[in-house]
Amino acid sequence: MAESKTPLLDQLEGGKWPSFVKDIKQAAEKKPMAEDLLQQLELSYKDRIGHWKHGGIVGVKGYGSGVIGRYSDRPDLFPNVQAFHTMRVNHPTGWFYKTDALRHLCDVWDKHGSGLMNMHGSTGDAILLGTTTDHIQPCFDDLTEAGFDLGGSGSALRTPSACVGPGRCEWACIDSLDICYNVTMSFQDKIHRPMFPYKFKIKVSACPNDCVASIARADFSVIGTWKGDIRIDQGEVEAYAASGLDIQKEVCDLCPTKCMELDGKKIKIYNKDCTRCMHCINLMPKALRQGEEKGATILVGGKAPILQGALLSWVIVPFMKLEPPYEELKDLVLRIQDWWDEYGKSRERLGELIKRLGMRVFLRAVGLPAVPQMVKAPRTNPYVFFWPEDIKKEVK
Amino acid sequence: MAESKTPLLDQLEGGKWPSFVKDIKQAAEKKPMAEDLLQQLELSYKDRIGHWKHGGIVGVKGYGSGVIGRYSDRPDLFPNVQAFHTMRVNHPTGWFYKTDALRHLCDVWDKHGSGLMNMHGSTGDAILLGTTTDHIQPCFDDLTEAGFDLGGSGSALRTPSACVGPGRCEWACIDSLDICYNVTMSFQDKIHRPMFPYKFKIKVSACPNDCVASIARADFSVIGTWKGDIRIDQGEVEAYAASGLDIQKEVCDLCPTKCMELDGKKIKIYNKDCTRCMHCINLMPKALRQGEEKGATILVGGKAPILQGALLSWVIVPFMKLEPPYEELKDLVLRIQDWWDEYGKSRERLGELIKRLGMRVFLRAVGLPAVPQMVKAPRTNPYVFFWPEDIKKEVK
Amino acid sequence: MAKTDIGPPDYKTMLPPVIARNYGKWRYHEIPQPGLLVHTAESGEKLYSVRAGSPRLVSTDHIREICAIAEKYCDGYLRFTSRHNIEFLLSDKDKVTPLLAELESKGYPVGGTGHAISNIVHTQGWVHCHTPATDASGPVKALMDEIYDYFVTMKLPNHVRIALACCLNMCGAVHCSDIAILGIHRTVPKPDNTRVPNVCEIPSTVASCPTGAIRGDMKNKTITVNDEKCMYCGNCYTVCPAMPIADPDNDGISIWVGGKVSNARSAPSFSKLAIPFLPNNPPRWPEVVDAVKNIIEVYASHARKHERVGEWIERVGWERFFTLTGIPFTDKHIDDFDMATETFHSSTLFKWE
Amino acid sequence: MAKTDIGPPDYKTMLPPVIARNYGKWRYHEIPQPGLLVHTAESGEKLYSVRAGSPRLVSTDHIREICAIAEKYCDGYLRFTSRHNIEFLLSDKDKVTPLLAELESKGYPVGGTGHAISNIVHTQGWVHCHTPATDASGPVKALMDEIYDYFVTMKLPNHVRIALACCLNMCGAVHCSDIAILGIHRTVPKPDNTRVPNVCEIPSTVASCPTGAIRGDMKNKTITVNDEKCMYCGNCYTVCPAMPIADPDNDGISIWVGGKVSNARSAPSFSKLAIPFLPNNPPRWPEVVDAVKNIIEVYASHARKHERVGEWIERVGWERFFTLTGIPFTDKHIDDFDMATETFHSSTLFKWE
Ligand code: SRM
Ligand code: SRM
Ligand code: SRM
Ligand code: SRM
Ligand code: SF4
Ligand code: SF4
Ligand code: SF4
Ligand code: SF4
Ligand code: SF4
Ligand code: SF4
Ligand code: SF4
Ligand code: SF4
Repeated sequence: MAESKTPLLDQLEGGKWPSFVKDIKQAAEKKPMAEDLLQQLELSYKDRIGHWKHGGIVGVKGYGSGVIGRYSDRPDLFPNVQAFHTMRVNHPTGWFYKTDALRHLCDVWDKHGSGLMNMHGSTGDAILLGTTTDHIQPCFDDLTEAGFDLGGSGSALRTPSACVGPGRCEWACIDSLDICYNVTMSFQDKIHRPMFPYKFKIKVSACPNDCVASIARADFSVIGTWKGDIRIDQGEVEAYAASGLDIQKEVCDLCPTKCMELDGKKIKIYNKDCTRCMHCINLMPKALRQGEEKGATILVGGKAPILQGALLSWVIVPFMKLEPPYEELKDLVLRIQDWWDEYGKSRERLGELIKRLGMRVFLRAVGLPAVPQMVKAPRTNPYVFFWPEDIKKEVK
Repeated sequence: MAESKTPLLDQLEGGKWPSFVKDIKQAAEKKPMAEDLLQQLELSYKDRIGHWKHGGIVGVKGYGSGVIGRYSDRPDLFPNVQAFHTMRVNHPTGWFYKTDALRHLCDVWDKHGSGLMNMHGSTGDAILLGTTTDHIQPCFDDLTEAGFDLGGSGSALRTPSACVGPGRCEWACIDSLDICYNVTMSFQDKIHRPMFPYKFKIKVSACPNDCVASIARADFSVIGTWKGDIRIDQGEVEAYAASGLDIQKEVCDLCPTKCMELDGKKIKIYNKDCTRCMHCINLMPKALRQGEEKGATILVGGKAPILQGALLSWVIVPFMKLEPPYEELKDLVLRIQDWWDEYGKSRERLGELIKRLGMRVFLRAVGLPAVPQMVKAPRTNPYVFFWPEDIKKEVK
Repeated sequence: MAKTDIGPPDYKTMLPPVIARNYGKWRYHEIPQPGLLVHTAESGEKLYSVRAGSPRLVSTDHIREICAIAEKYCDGYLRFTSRHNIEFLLSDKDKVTPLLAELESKGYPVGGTGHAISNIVHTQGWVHCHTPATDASGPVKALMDEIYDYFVTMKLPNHVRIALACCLNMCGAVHCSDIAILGIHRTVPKPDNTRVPNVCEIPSTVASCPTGAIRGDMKNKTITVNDEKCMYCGNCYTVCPAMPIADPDNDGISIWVGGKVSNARSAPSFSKLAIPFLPNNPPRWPEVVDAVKNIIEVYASHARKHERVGEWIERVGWERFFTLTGIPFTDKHIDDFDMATETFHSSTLFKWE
Repeated sequence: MAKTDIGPPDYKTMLPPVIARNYGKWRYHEIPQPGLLVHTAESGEKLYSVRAGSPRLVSTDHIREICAIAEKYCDGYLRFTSRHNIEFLLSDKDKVTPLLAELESKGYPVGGTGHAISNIVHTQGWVHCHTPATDASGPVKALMDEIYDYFVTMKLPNHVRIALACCLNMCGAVHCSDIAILGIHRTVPKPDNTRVPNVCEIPSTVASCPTGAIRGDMKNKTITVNDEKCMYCGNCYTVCPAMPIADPDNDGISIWVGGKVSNARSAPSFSKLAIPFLPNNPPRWPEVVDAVKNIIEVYASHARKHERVGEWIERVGWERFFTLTGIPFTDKHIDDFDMATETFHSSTLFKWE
């Protein structure tokens, strides 16, 4: 029997977790591109180094984004991945699929690409992994024919994403799916035609559990929340206790604000002190329901470390009601992007710009009032700027 | 009756709190200087602005510090405070005085100055408030005659200070008074002759209550602490309970690490988790005593906001035993000052230099090992520097 | 001419009827067994979601197989999760057990729910990116094989979110993970002076450096790097391809712990450095797998119920974390970037170990 | 020729015999009444310390009066505290009551111990400094008159440390006080171009500005200030006298709350901005006095026993602090200096009020 050409990667075929190597090999049976990918990857495993060149710019007509150019640095050895670009396909909101749509996508990709894909990319796109420059446009044509469009890349609005929310989850305070879809459709131009200083990401989670990690990786994070008292079904509280939940220890003691008491078998909540952390509700969904007035907290600035260090998004609107067509929300997005566009340096994310110019300047520019909910605590340094009108006012 | 020349200040003579205006007036009865100070201050109260010029450099022979020059900006109106310099007199450690020494000081000051003083300045000196340029040297001569010396000012070591510690307090883990006095005497030269990039302050508190606020305002903070289990006298615990102390609520519930339990009437402490915050001991000094192995935590970098923002001191040695003659401690001070002297910019405090060059660089330069006690948490940003030898070591 | 700006398919056309009917009207959920979520609507109707693991990097044929399963049991409805698992969406309770059986027979791991380890969010690595310091899919596969049991059970104190990024760009929410695996370079990029003038814009290359290590050399139309100020982030390479940074011997992996995203109990927070460097040892990265397993196991045996990794460490203290895991603390753990001083201990409130 | 470098008198020569005998061997203390500390040594001996308030700015005659009292009751032994109170040190219990009586008759406030307000640490102000934005002794006197009762009793939840500094140099530990009163300028300093060239060193003036608002104008041997970047800290004036910053109409006082120094329970922490500006209104600064009293009273009625001001606020939340005190929250409360982002809320965990 012939010796394997991929002895290192072969070692990743065994084990209980599904193997990407098997998938590459499966694609390689039909596609020379996938075969060369396999071989180049084996070389990387041997050399302990990547074998792709710095990306070049490729794209489809009328768009500036959606395709990531990629070329092998060993086209001599792996001619079929000399060009190996990815197409970022905007997923259906919530990553819901009917299989016919998914099969369509596979067919298009078998026709034009490597037969390999990422379901999904970290931003949320369906990533079609590897095609040649020639195939980009025809592939795009077939994709739109099948009802799909590209997602964002470069200095554009990136594909927005949302948690499953009202699609399945009892805790959805806002219609994360509809908001995300509405925003996506309203801002198509911004997704496809990079016009910003840098990338801009929007993610929508329908409650503070933040299942789409919006606070960590969106420039604009929308997170559902509520006002009003947590609704308690004391009968169900007893049922949870009977089923073995130690309510005192597992629920009350872990309430971060200690605003919850077990009074005999009944739960009492001092709602004024509750910070809506979800913990008690997470543990007892049958017994506890969020307050009735629903809306979202808007936060901005989240991002990964490059350039000035990672940032988590910051509260800029503690509570906004969100009803279709979400004009207040979209209007805020536009005001923010306008300001960022005007003052942001190249490759400066929104959070970095706010950091550089000051929250004070940002709030005034986009027309938001300062409220204590924006800060963990007021400033400690005395380097306070006053507005010119503050000074005049005080002059007697 | 003649109208008062100080109608504004007069309004500060009434009220229950002792009045500085009375003291100025008292001095003014004997001293024209004090009288002019009073009048100039009244003008300030009227104008709502200070009337001193930017200080000039004055001093005594052989010293570069200890005197703060000060001149009136209205010598036309207040000729007796045309020059009004202060002398900073190093206080006896712990601010202990026998009255004869204190009377001596008063006599010297009545002879040479305004007859007004601050007992004490915020750094800890006895501040002799206001004399003329002529009188500085003779005043100094008389001071040393009386057994007193000047304290620090300018880019020098400032007068070190210490909490009352073993002089009175049951919680003293180190001899704060002796350490402070020893350091003061050992570093006389550094106090009187400014040779640093900027000021340098040393303060010694004998336990974590930090009654001399060393962590907030010393470049080099020495704070007493202990190892070993907190010693419990369960009989006294019961006595405190009997006297009305709610031990569960006031002591255990407020223990920051929740490492303390009330077991019936007895206290149990999980000492491994105790962070030696002093709270329980503060509340029950008869019942609880610190562990038996005594020493100090050394912290550096504390300072007020100018230039780069205020800093609290940072742990650099979690535990150091401190026995006379405190060579290990003083040696560390010297190593630190040497490094700061070499790399510090003009007017750059130690904390700011560490901030600029990195704790990593500082620790290596002064020869201290990195330990987890130095940080609240490890770094979150991935901008990690490796030492050249780290890199080489890994190369295979 | 192709249509443009049509946007993604309307998600409403993708929703199973049971969801369409009960949209926004869910009442509660239960997790009767690992990998099975049962959501009950106000109407009383129930939705069964069966969650299966995926390598994320999949072939079209693999997707077709998933489609076939979904057609057989779920009327063709499925979704993917925000962590790249597959969810089969059933309205018919009777089909759950047969589906589980088929998934088992085909080797799909079912789990990732509740107090489990879910799929590892990860990135491209050597498969597609140009800046990786390690591979992505390989270490993930090697690690998941070893911690598989935590995916198919729910026996941890809380869920543990692991993520991997192959370079400091940190694609994915790596920086807020219970355990983050991060590829790092450790070699100062060497500008190729013959190429810089042609392919790089000097001012933007200079601006790209977070620590100001790069200076423009306008005369020679190139740039110079101050070795002492460079922490190998690779950002200059992103902007200027003529500054390669990859190096097999010094590239590798760092491990970060204690981040989280949810607001449950404690605020979202960044992961903190646990292990500054482990070598790239393909194909199975044994050092990395062992290190992560060790952390998980120490967490599993010391944390209290519902405590996330970071919440546990905050309670017991970082001193204790290093003692318990046996990981050495070094000067690299001490921050020295722009807000470093915020992480320094400015109190005497620490533990001896 | 005078002796130099003799250093301060040896403190050991100043210690009362009871202290010398029991030095380092104290066993416990009690506070039987405000202003009276009783320390018991292992030997059983007792030291009585009677604490009296002082204006700090004192005349020599005042000091002589204090000496006379100490001679009468304390064999001539006394000390001052780190907050500038006077402590009469007695070994004879029988002399305590007569001493207290004499102090009362002479108008010395006795107190400042335990859960009280102690002396206000403060600075020079218009009495001696060149950069003050307000007076020091005046506001302190005006305030202490009004909160006197808290000095002579021990009825607060914990001790409250108040400090005042007359400019941003913050002499004293103002920045870590339960309540800090801070003089602030609000006028951009105007460089006097005729004097700058003679009295100022341009590079150090430029370097003195924390926000980089100053540029050197080498041609004219002077400097220029960018109004928009100046936050009136006055540091340039310290370095360059030709840039006066004081201005009666815009100088005033800001109030800061919630700092602490001790490690008791919680870590030492900085005070945070409560009120950005109050006018200078000598001689009794009514706005300042009212604002501080209001904060103390809200604290006194809402905090739990042993909670410091900052610990109370942390528990109830800053939202609640502003609601309860009625102090308006403004954009000035939001930090915009170098580590500002650390203070932003990056979670949804806040209260509605
Ligand atoms: C494909 C994907 C990783 C994946 O395997 O899932 C990806 C891949 C790349 N990312 Fe990313 N990023 C991807 C999601 C992310 C995320 C996660 C997210 O969006 O939720 C982040 C962190 C969040 C954020 O944006 O801050 C992310 C942060 C970055 C950064 C750092 C940006 C920063 O401001 O810190 C860069 C660097 C850059 O833009 O120059 C970057 C750059 C890149 C580039 C374009 C490389 C480069 O230097 O130009 C990578 C192309 C790889 C390739 O050859 O295909 N990628 N990148 C993800 C996009 C797929 C999709 O569309 O669904
Ligand atoms: C007299 C005193 C205030 C008082 O009334 O008690 C004082 C008075 C001055 N201080 Fe101070 N400082 C005094 C203790 C402090 C303290 C408290 C301490 O030492 O514990 C601090 C905060 C701690 C620190 O050092 O960080 C302090 C932080 C400053 C600063 C800011 C330094 C910084 O790095 O942030 C300056 C500005 C400077 O040095 O240029 C300063 C500057 C000054 C100057 C010299 C004014 C100047 O700009 O040159 C003041 C002279 C006033 C005068 O005319 O008499 N003073 N100064 C204190 C010294 C008396 C003594 O020796 O006992
Ligand atoms: C399906 C998914 C949303 C989606 O749109 O795809 C989802 C679904 C649910 N999440 Fe989530 N979460 C999902 C990603 C997340 C994420 C994001 C991530 O991991 O990147 C988070 C934040 C992670 C973090 O904090 O680092 C997240 C934090 C939570 C929490 C908070 C747990 C905590 O104590 O911190 C809950 C509450 C709970 O589990 O009790 C929760 C609860 C839930 C519930 C129970 C909500 C419900 O009633 O339906 C769902 C089933 C949870 C389960 O698997 O046990 N979900 N959940 C995501 C599944 C990812 C996966 O395949 O594993
Ligand atoms: C005399 C003095 C030391 C000195 O060398 O001068 C001193 C003496 C004592 N302090 Fe103090 N502290 C003194 C300034 C301080 C300071 C510094 C400051 O205020 O600038 C602090 C830190 C303040 C802060 O945290 O902001 C300080 C924080 C404490 C604490 C911690 C209280 C807390 O809960 O935070 C205790 C413990 C207690 O009171 O139970 C304490 C306890 C004590 C004890 C009970 C210690 C003892 O057993 O002798 C002393 C009597 C306290 C009292 O007045 O009730 N001492 N104490 C200082 C008196 C100043 C004054 O005149 O009011
Ligand atoms: S974020 Fe909240 S609403 Fe959305 S899926 Fe998660 S738990 Fe449900
Ligand atoms: S939601 Fe969180 S803060 Fe509110 S009561 Fe429940 S556990 Fe407490
Ligand atoms: S710091 Fe500690 S030892 Fe010193 S006086 Fe205060 S309580 Fe006593
Ligand atoms: S010293 Fe502090 S941490 Fe230690 S047991 Fe006492 S209260 Fe708890
Ligand atoms: S983390 Fe870095 S190497 Fe990995 S895909 Fe993202 S940009 Fe590429
Ligand atoms: S790798 Fe990063 S730190 Fe080094 S020169 Fe490039 S941008 Fe600067
Ligand atoms: S705080 Fe400012 S004005 Fe007041 S004494 Fe110190 S330096 Fe002078
Ligand atoms: S007052 Fe302060 S901020 Fe303004 S110019 Fe001077 S140094 Fe700069």
